[in-house]
Amino acid sequence: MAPERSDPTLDVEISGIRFPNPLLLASGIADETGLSMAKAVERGAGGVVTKSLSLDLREGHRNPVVVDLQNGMINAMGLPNPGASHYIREIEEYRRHTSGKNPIIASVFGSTIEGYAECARTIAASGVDAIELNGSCPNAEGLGLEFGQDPDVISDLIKAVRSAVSIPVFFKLTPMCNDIVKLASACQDAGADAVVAINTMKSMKIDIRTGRPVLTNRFGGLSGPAIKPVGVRCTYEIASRLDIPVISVGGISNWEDAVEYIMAGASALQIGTAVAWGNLDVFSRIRSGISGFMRAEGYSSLEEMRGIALEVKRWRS
Amino acid sequence: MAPERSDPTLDVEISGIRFPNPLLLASGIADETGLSMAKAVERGAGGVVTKSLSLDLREGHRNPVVVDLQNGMINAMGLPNPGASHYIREIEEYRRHTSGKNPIIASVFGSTIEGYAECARTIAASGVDAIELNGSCPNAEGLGLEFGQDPDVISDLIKAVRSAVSIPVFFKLTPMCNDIVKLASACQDAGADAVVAINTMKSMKIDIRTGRPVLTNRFGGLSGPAIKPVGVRCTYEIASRLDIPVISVGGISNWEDAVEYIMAGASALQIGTAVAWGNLDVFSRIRSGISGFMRAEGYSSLEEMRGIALEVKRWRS
Amino acid sequence: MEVLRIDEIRSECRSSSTLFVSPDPEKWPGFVPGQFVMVWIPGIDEVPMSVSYIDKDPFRIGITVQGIGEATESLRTLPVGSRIGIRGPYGRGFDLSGKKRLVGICGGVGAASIVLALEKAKDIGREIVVLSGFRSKELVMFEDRFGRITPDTHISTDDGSYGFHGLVTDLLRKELKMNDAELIACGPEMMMKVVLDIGSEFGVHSQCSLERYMKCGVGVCDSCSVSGHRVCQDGPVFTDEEIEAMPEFGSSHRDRSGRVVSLKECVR
Amino acid sequence: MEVLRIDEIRSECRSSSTLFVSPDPEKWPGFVPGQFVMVWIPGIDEVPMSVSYIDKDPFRIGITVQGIGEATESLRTLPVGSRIGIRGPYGRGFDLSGKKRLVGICGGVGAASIVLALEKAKDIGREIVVLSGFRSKELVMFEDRFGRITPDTHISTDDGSYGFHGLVTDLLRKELKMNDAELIACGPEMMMKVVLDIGSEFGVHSQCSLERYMKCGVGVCDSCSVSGHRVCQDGPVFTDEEIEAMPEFGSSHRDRSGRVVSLKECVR
Ligand SMILES: Cc1cc2nc3c(=O)[nH]c(=O)nc-3n(C[C@H](O)[C@H](O)[C@H](O)COP(=O)(O)OP(=O)(O)OC[C@H]3O[C@@H](n4cnc5c(N)ncnc54)[C@H](O)[C@@H]3O)c2cc1C
Ligand SMILES: Cc1cc2nc3c(=O)[nH]c(=O)nc-3n(C[C@H](O)[C@H](O)[C@H](O)COP(=O)(O)OP(=O)(O)OC[C@H]3O[C@@H](n4cnc5c(N)ncnc54)[C@H](O)[C@@H]3O)c2cc1C
Ligand SMILES: Cc1cc2nc3c(=O)[nH]c(=O)nc-3n(C[C@H](O)[C@H](O)[C@H](O)COP(=O)(O)O)c2cc1C
Ligand SMILES: Cc1cc2nc3c(=O)[nH]c(=O)nc-3n(C[C@H](O)[C@H](O)[C@H](O)COP(=O)(O)O)c2cc1C
Ligand code: FES
Ligand code: FES
Repeated sequence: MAPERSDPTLDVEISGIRFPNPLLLASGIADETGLSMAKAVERGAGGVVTKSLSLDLREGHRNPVVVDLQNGMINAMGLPNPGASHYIREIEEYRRHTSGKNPIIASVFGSTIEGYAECARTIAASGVDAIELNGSCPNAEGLGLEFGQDPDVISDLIKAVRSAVSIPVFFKLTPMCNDIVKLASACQDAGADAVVAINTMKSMKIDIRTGRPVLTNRFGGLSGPAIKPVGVRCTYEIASRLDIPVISVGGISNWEDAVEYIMAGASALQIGTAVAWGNLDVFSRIRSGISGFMRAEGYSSLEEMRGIALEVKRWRS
Repeated sequence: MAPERSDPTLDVEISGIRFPNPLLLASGIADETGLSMAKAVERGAGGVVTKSLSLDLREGHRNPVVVDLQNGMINAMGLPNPGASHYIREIEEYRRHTSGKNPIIASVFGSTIEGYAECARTIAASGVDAIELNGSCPNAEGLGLEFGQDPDVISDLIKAVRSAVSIPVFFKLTPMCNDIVKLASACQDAGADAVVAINTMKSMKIDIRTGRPVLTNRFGGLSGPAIKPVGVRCTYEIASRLDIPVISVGGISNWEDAVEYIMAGASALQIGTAVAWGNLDVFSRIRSGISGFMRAEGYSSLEEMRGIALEVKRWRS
Repeated sequence: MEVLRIDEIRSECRSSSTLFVSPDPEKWPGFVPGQFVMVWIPGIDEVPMSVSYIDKDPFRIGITVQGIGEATESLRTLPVGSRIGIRGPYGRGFDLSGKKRLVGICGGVGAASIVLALEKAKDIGREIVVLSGFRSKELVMFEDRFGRITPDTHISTDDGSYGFHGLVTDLLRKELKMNDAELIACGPEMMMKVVLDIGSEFGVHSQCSLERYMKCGVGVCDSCSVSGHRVCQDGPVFTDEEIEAMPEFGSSHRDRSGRVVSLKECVR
Repeated sequence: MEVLRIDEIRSECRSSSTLFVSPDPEKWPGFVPGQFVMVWIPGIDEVPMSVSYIDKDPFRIGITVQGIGEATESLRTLPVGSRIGIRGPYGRGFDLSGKKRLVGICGGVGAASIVLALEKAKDIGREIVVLSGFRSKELVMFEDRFGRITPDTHISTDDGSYGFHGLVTDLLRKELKMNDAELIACGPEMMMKVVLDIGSEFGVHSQCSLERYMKCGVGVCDSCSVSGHRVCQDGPVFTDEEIEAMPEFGSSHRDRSGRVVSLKECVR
């Protein structure tokens, strides 16, 4: 049996940004306001990602915007947000209500490469710690996914944003592609500091009594446990082929899921849908689950676990 | 309330092939032998698809080859098959044990376009009713998925097989692409008689105790309820944009799922993973569920339900 | 979501009707009054609605809809047999486990969740007072249900056309003595603000059911955020202590984009 | 799949050992003797194994492994504390609900599922006879467990080094009278073929546990197909009537590609 050790450290660093633990609030989840995000931190999140912001205000799609499935959720929020400049007050409020140890990453999108860059510049001015480019939302036509499926466009996008801001830039990837390694590789080559994988998968629910698509937008993005096996695979593929850090997201509901992603090579994790079922308590629950596992198995840092599934010689018995 | 009618008809025809009901056994599922497939028919299937056949024998990957999840399954069978010419005896056995009313479709694959065509020719000689080209298996490198993600290659493949055989040719699509409508459109333009959507999605499971990928092949394909929302969306997208019939597959476990796919535009359905949980009884269970629903809602044929979600004017209240 | 046919429609007052549907009881054993459902009106909208009736045997639920806009007007005027979608129950309801006299105070269609909560409170033996305010006589609802709960039922109307002439909060001030009760409230936010003020004046604890714009209903989208609390998951029922720590209460809410806008009074 | 540490290892005979693991009892309430689990030996293989022990309180299960090849040899020689993966229980076990005298007949490691089935049959009050055959004395196992079930336990060895000298099916022929028993059998297919013949000769019904190459274990891949039946889901236990309708029984099986190959005798 592995020896018991105390106090495994859970802190992680990604391109100079330190997180006290690897569990971040995913973009679009309980992050409409500064206070909401501060609350996630108070309840155990290591950091947060804002909802995706655009230059101009968007109301999003009309209700219904979510389908609540047993093993996941389909959402077609439609990227509602008050606009990046209005949202600066939320960043400020977040800062006022947190100690400064929990980074905040701003997710941005646009309808053109310049729109992305301009939006990133606007929100970077508020002092966020990094920019996450959402190039992968499957429920808002013309806003992101079209960019995020093409390695050349990804490359141009990242370069444009890189020159607009001086903070780290992450790119959020879609699993809806032939080969996610190609997309991630475009990110790495263009100088992104990390990739975030995965966003939701374009999906749909039809109500059979009325014969109608339930979502007003018809299509939405599938998240939650249903997509975890795809997310783990994407993480593993990217981590085994590239050097760029992977921030993993997709169906993490419990500490076992979190550990699985870390072993697949994730540097940090984001949690979305699980907040619906477990509330914000998921953060502390998963955090202490990871610590308990590390103690029981004799891991003293996340680094020791990270990517062990990638290398035969690190497998255990 | 809709009037009650008796005996809704469940038969369907796809490019001249008649099926007594739309529920087919999916490729790779309980179809290693002629008797197994005959049994599926005896238990209610409208027809069957053989396991994917190649010219040469393949043993498939080493165990473990499946991960049994709560909401699905990840498999990396690795396309085991005794080779098309050996398999002819199974087709013959299937014919001996069925009445001739339940079509049998041969699924084929290869490592080259010529390999596909040659294999199709070989198995067509046994008198199968149609060929399904598997261009979408995510767990056997170099065998299919690489072809099935590229519209130009799909087109060449279909044309090559079309000229090798005189029976209808279907193409099985992967959801792992930027835009499944583009792939389906290549099928339609190249003269395919139908598309089959969807195959599994490349996925992975890591055991956290040992840090190892569970599958010997590391990666496998995700099937079952987890992928249903993606399959419904793919069906809907193809059916709303193209004329080619869609045979839908992905996570169908009960009659509600089946009806949902039909309303999304499916002409026929295939059932795979649900056989693990419900055994072959899924066929009769789903079949009578569909009939009961049609009676209760006043539909007299599948045609009346097919694709109703696509057109606002056909929605009900 | 379950898509169900409306079993029965009952008119409760000039502007409000109750729709009854029969969902699968399996999701309902843990239901607590004050919880809500998301109601899909196909082709129109999906909106949050309190549960106002729970019938056992056969199991069915009622939601009482006040027509104030597109969604509620079309919902209220659907014919029996129409299909609506129901998901839930969601959120945190009223905690009825206290021992003191329970005063239920409501304004307009806020009566919907209060009446069911008080019926439950009566079942577990609590002493109850009802204070129920409406704009005018034609809008009074649930008078018979309240009357069956307690003779200590007081109705007010803003225009004096029925019962006490004045605000329901004026009734409350007359009813309370120091420390002698607990309050549960549901109604327009400005009314609840006054209820909380009176409560704290009399040293009486309150629980209020809040309203914010809801999209997901399950705690992920944050559309219903009020000072960092999600009404759909952390609420809709909050305690006085919780609400005191919400600067946005009684002052602002979020529009559909998430922008802060000052609170325009709800139309109930 | 649950990945578990081996709690204890018990040597049962020269070539077989039992490994005990403690899975979550939640998946096990419906377990029936004759059902099997898929056992993952990390880095090596995943193979089907009958359950040979069920301990309650604390709950644990045992699987008895005969080393005959790479997977079974490495499984059998793993040290205590090693991790293996277990999924299941899967398949259809023995139907023990009959009333007649129950004769359990097994060959080699086939004893594993028979001994557990007979323990269960004894619990429900059935009269039991054990006929258990081995190649030679060093391979005899479960003699004490059989003995505790019934004094009517008969061991045979092919080489005569212990017990009756001869085949266990010879014992069976001596034991049976017309119509007076039911049989449950597990062992090499050729042995079971003889059991079925003798059974039909004496008008006695049999259930046999079959073996085929298993990949998925859950009924989808058809690798374990025998004349249209999937051993993993429809079996592994089949009745005499079912087996009579299987031309492949006793004659052929499928290799890993699905090709028909004639039955080479199992090494147990
Ligand atoms: C927890 C909760 C319980 C409720 N219970 C009831 C009830 O039992 N009976 C009842 O009649 N009403 C109830 N409401 C209010 C009801 O949801 C709104 O009146 C309804 O959504 C208005 O929609 P509309 O299209 O008719 O009006 P609109 O003209 O669209 O808007 C009128 C008002 O309703 C608000 N509103 C619109 N859509 C929503 C939405 N999705 N979520 C929240 N507010 C919205 C608007 O912001 C505006 O203030 C409840 C609200 C909440 C939050
Ligand atoms: C329902 C069932 C219950 C079983 N219960 C037991 C038991 O309790 N104890 C026990 O010792 N053995 C049991 N077996 C047999 C056991 O699974 C095989 O002996 C084992 O798989 C051999 O693997 P190997 O690598 O050691 O041998 P190999 O050298 O690979 O092969 C030896 C023999 O085992 C067969 N075999 C190999 N892999 C498999 C597989 N995945 N599925 C089925 N057969 C396989 C081969 O076809 C060959 O006949 C059972 C088999 C089945 C089908
Ligand atoms: C309601 C909802 C809203 C979302 N909004 C956004 C968004 O604005 N930007 C974004 O990049 N991702 C968004 N996502 C995707 C999540 O950030 C995440 O990538 C996805 O849900 C998978 O993680 P999960 O399974 O933990 O939810 C949203 C997801 C949900 C469920
Ligand atoms: C064990 C297994 C084996 C499969 N083998 C094949 C195959 O040989 N050829 C193929 O085209 N699809 C194969 N598939 C994919 C299925 O035919 C089907 O497309 C997929 O499983 C989705 O349907 P389901 O959710 O109903 O299982 C296989 C799936 C499983 C689970
Ligand atoms: S409505 Fe989405 S969080 Fe409350
Ligand atoms: S082992 Fe796959 S069907 Fe039996």
